[in-house]
Amino acid sequence: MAGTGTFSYAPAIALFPLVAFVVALVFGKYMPKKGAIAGIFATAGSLLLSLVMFAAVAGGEVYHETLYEWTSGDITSQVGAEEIEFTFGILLDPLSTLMLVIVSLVALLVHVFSLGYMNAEGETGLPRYYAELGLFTFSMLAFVFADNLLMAFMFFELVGLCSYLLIGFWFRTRSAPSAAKKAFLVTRFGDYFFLIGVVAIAATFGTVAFAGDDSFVTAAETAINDGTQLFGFDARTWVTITGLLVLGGVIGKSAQFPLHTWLPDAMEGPTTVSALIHAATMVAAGVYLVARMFGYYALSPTALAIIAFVGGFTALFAATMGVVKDDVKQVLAYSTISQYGYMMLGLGVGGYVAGVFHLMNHAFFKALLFLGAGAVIILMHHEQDMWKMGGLKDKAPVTYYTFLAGALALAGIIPFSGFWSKDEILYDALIVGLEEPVILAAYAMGLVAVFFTGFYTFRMVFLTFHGEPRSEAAEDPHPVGWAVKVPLITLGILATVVGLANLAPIAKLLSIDITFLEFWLDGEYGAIEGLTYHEYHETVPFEEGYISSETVTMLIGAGVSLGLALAGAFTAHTLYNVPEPSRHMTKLGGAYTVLRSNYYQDEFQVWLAEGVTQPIARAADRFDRTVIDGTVNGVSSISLFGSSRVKRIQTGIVTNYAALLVAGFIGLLLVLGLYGGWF
Amino acid sequence: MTVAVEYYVLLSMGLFCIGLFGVLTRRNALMFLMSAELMLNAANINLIAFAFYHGNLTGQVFALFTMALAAAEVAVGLGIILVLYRNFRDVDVTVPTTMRW
Amino acid sequence: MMIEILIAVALVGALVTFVAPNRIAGKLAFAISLVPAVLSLWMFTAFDGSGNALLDGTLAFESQYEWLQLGEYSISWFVGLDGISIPLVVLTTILVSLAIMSSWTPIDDRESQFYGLVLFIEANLIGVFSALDFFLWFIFWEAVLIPMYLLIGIWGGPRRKYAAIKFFVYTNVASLVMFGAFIALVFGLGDSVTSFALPEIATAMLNGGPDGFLGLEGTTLTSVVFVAMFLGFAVKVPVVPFHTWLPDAHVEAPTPASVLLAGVLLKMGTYALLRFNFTMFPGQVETYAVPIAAIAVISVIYGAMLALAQTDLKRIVAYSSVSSMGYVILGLIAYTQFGVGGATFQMVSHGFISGLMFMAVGVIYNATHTRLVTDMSGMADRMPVAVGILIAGAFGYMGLPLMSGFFGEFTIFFGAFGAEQLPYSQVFTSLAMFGIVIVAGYLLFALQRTVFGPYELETDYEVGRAPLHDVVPMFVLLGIIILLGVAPDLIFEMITDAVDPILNGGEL
Amino acid sequence: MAVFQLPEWMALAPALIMAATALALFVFDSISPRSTSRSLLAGTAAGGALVSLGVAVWFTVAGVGTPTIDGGRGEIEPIHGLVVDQLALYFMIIVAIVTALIAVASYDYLAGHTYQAEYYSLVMLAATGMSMMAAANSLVTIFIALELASLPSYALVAILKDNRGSVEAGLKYFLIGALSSAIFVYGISLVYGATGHLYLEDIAAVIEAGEADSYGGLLGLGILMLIGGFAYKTASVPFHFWAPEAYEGAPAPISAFLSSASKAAGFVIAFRVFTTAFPLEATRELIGVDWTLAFVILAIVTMTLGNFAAATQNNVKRMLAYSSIGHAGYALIGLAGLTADGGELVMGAAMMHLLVYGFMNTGAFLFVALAEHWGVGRTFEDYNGLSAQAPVACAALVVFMFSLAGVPPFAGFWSKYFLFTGAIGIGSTAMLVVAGALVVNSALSLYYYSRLVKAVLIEDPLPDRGVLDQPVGLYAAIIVAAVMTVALLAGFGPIADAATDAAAAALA
Repeated sequence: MAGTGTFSYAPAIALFPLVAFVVALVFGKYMPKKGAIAGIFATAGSLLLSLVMFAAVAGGEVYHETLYEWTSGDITSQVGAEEIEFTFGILLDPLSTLMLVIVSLVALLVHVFSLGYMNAEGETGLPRYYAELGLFTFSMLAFVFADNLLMAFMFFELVGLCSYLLIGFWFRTRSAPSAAKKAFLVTRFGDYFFLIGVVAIAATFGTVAFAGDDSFVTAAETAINDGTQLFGFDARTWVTITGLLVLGGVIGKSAQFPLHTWLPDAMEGPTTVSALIHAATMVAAGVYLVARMFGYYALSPTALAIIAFVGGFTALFAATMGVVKDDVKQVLAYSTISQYGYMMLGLGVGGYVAGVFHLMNHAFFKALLFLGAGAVIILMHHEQDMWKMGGLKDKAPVTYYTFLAGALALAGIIPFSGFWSKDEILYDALIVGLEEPVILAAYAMGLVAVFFTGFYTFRMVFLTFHGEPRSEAAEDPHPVGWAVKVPLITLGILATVVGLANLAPIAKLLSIDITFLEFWLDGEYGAIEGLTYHEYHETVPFEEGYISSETVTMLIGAGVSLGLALAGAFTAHTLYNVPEPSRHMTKLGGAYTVLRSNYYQDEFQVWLAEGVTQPIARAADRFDRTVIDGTVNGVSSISLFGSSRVKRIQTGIVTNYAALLVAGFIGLLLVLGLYGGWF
Repeated sequence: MTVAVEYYVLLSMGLFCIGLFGVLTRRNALMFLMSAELMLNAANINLIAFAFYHGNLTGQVFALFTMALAAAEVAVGLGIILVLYRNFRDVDVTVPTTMRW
Repeated sequence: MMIEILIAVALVGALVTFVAPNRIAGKLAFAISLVPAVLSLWMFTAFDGSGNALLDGTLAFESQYEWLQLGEYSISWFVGLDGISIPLVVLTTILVSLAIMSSWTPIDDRESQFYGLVLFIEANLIGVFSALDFFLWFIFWEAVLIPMYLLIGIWGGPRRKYAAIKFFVYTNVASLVMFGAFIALVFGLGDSVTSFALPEIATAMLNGGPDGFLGLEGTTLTSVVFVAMFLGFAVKVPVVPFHTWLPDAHVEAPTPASVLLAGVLLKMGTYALLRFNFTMFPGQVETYAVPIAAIAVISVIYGAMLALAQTDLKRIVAYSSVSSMGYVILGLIAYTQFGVGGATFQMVSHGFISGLMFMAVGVIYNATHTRLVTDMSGMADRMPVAVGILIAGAFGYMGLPLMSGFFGEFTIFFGAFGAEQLPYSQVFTSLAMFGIVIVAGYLLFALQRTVFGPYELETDYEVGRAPLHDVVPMFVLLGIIILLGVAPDLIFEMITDAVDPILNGGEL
Repeated sequence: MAVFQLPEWMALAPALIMAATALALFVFDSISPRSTSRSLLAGTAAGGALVSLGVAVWFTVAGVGTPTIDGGRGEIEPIHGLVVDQLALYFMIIVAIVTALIAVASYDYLAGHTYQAEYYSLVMLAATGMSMMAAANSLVTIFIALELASLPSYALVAILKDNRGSVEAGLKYFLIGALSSAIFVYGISLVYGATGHLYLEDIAAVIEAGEADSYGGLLGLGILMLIGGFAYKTASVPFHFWAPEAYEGAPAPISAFLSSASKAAGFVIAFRVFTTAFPLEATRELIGVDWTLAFVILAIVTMTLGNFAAATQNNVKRMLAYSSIGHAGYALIGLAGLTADGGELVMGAAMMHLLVYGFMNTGAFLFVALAEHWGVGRTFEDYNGLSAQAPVACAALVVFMFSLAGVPPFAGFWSKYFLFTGAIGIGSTAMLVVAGALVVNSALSLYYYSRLVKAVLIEDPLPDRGVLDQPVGLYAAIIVAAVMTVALLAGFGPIADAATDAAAAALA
């Protein structure tokens, strides 16, 4: 492949943060800013290199190189491969380079923001914080440019570890460690299926490579075409099964229903962490993985439909819960879940571009919103309850306007970035849905969610920034420094304009080629064989239907979603954009409690853990101590009892001995006599 | 006229059983010892009878040895019974039961 | 000759340490134990063997001398290493050195005897992994028990006497059963073997096996022997339901003893299974695949569930060892290169990781004098470094990628999933894999309760940081674990090289 | 070799030397009855025993008894009824070893004791008797030798005239002895009646010639009564009843002497008689049943009863007594396992066991002697924590205990496992049952042997215990025994060869 010259620096993208991790861990204590500097330089370096790679890909080059063989060995795979290699390699194609840029950019901004958020607040344990941030960035970047499923899984797990550590950063509290544990366990549950998927795919196709002729995608395609039997299933079914198994990991990491419960709790971590990990990047890992191996899912309509439906449902489900939260971060958390639902929906209906597009946009505006929330929290002296805020608009204009930009993007108000991507997703869902009822249902849910999104977003904005201050903290907010503002502004601009990357509706209306992202992902500039949008699109087995014409359909879709978003925003305005907003909980009636308690999802999972698993474990323990160990001890006590009896024949009276002796002798005589037939 | 060897065997067996009976029932150490001697002599009868029957003298010679050894045994036995009496003030074999089980 | 030197150094060292004054015993023993450690590392680098020791592979550091004659069978001093045994030898020597260092703090009574016994164990462990004559192997195998019995019994916790005798008798009975079965097998092989050299017996087994004995058909005898030996080793491994001696022994044993017990002694069982059952009885392995796989899965899940119910840190780790050993059995029964190779790798890996875990728990115990999860909280506040390592070890235990545990488990799962001669292998594998969730469950619960949260501990003294010589061994172990996780082929290649002949029924 | 020049009667030198020593001591005693120059007396006795040992070893090495075809001197029969062959020499060696050990040990044990010369001369007389038993090959000489061994033993057991225990022990020993020897003699008379001969080989000849066909029942009963006699001497069920009391009550060195040497002597005559006089098949045709069956039953019952009764003893000496019964059961396997075509493996194993037993069991009893010398008491509790005050002796005790339990790395392992191997090797169902019993009993014995180890090593020392001196003689004997017990593990080859050769020669 060409361009290895530039690309040979690719590993450094991930290695810089790794170095930062080591440095911060070992020397952080003695460094100015406790290791932040190292992190900032490292992420800056990564960003720089990522941009270089991006440019290189834009220049029509791609990079797919195996760097290091982990291990290899003989197998007898279902498709007849005799040998398998597990390697670490780099795959730089449009998708991964785009993601690299996003991740390293957000990471850099978060590092900078941390200066204002953590250092300024005089936290302890900063070296640990920056080290873990570095480790996370390393793992995330490595995950992004992984060229095979196993490597992806490994770094997938590592980001999980970092998430655990960072959520539990304030380990001296009771809640943070618990939230961290929950986050890891729930995602681990998903990863269990993911790992089965990896193992299954490897055992089936004898390869775990994403791209190239020896990728498992290609192998699966050939298997399906040849009608091979895989582990007793016909190929397509098996692909569906394995695909869904991998999807388990995705659902866990991207906090999709029913494994979404960890994300709101994860807000126990520092807000910067929430911004980086639980909004922009790690949570995106799941969706990114689907996009990464989209070719595989494209082979299985069932899997796609399930993805779409789960996505649509989660989008609505989470949005409804976001409506009633008081904690600003909680609202953002549920909106994150909801937004990833959209991405899943997009990918599920084959809207590869739409999904990735929304992934990108969301990364920016959600990072923005979280950092904004972080700024608000600084302003509010670490108060997160929106009901204690209010009126911050004038006191912190920068925060307000950037936050607003993010909110508009999130709500999907034209022309902010969120609108374009969300609209595209819904459009793709609609056209497929017209043929596929399941998808239509998913679309419907996504559509309804738009309303809620608009509502809770602006409820948040109004409660936080508008009206009268509702606490003395809100009266005189704590000022924020440049380290806070710079990232906000940067992201604010991005959130506003990044939508330009793919103005599909405009392009269709005016029929001009401005859908850059689509071209990008379609490999107009350069891509790896098989990993391009149109190839996916050909594989995706869905029919597409239109209401009268394509344009009309698009306009209807766009109009409806925009209308709903505005409606939501307006409702919020009427309810909350008043000097003294009230909770309006009665309006929802019984539903309110249900929503407040998140549909009792947590209760359910806690019950699973404590109501089911624990008793079983205790029962097993009791069984073990009584029955199994009892048997062991029983044997010994029985023999000892026997011993205490046996020795009683030694009565101490010599006459008895003589008698017993004679008796024994006669007994022996009898036995032998009977055998020998003496009498 | 000669008596068939079987009768000697029967005689010796009877003697043996008498001795055994004594061993099992007598509590006096000396009686116990005597009974044991009876059993030995039962063996002697056998030996001599069989020696006569087989027509070789091995048995008779052995019988002599047996008697000699029986005498030695008695000697040792009496010594032990003596110290027994000294320690337990009794020659009842069922008395010393300090060690059991 | 090298192996003899290793053993000799350990034995002589043991004697020297016995007579050394308590004051210096610890340091002395550590210094001595460095010799085998360094030597074995050199042997590891200089390893030139290939193939399987029992299936006419070329042995490294081989040496054989006739010892004595038993009827028409000759018993000889016959040692040598192949790709399976050398990693285990290195594991032993390294772990012993570190265990010795880690016991400087907790062991404050009759030191010279303690360290002497540890070195004595080392000698025998090296012997177990290198002996290739059945009787010789069995001597080492049994001789490990006495010092461990004393280590638990003398320096153990409150119920040490019960635990020690239970461990001693239970494992000994198991050995007797196994011994009897194997002897019967050898006699059954008749004239085809003239010695107790394992390679010879293995060859005879693969060329037809026994022609009947004790009134049993050849095949029946083979099956009976296979089952008997499996049970014999199952106690040592241990697999459910023969595991109950393990938690008692672990809980009562002093930290270094636990380290060796979990780190190496358990591996003796799986190593023996691999050497005997899975090398000499390919036919039976196939016949009994399903039940054995079932046992493996049960061990994994049941062991993990038990761990979930414990509140004593050591008990948790002990039960989790049962669980991990279940993985090893699964890998073995998979009977594929990745399965058996992964199982062997997992032996080494789990040796290091469980050693690390027990050390970390021990360090915390030294400071807190309690191991009950319910008694402490927020230890991270007082001993950050030790706790950091404990967390790292815990994640290693959970199979975190780039640590050796993950490679072991992944290769086992991968090897087992596609296993051809194991029916329902996918089901078994998927079930067993659920262990990775439960293990995360109980370890994270334990961490959350003990090391996180506000600092709480009932002590009348100030809990401070752990001394350096407690932390260094753990760092070393952590380094090894990560090294093996990143570059598993350091040992995996030689392992698979030694495993292949087994799977190919003797041919290379 | 020098042996050639020696007159034939010199072949009996080992026994004669014992006799001479005994007489010398008698003379000394009659000259100065009150003499208490312990060193002289003990020295003489030990010296005599050692010389006898040396000569016996020398003869063995010189090839006395080795069949001439193997370049040996062939067996020598100086007197009709006394033969010197490998078997004889082998057991003479055992007797001499034990005698030497206990002679040395008695040096301290008898301190402050009257009539010492008497004691030593009695010991030497008994030893003479035992050596004679080893050589006797006619029922006459056997009976005489047996009595020669027994009568002094009675006296020795009861030699502590003012100690009720000792006297009671002597009484019981004597009474049961009288009864048993009566039965034994009666058995001899019956055998004589059936065959008309007392010389073993003639008996065999008659039986094989089938001339005794009409006396099957007579012969059977006779054989059974002979077995009774041996069972008494070897303390086997049901003639074992004297043993627990005798061993417990007697002075510990005498217990050691009886339980090791006397037992061995009992076995040698059993081996001799049954291998020479009663060829299996011919006898079976005559009496309709294999006499091995009797030994199978005796072996199982004896080992089981011995071990089970030992398991819950509180008195250490009594525990050892019962364990010695158990070991008689193990050794009986040597007879139970005899088959028409060989069985020298198992018989040889039994002989090895008796030799090793001569060291480990003597050592164990001598430790008890040491404890009695210290006056620390007799129960397990009294032994608690002795290792703190007497580490060396306790280390030796540990060696003895684990060797008795048959755990490596001690010589007891070899003999016991060879017995096990041999038993299985016979391949008959009966022997399989025996092997099973052996396993069960070993497990149980592990428990109570390790119990004693636990007492001295693990339990905390008793508070009110005075300082313990280190008597030279006892320590010397114990340490020698311990060292030998360990050393024999490595140097077992010659013994195994000697034993199996002797067994083979005897069976030939």
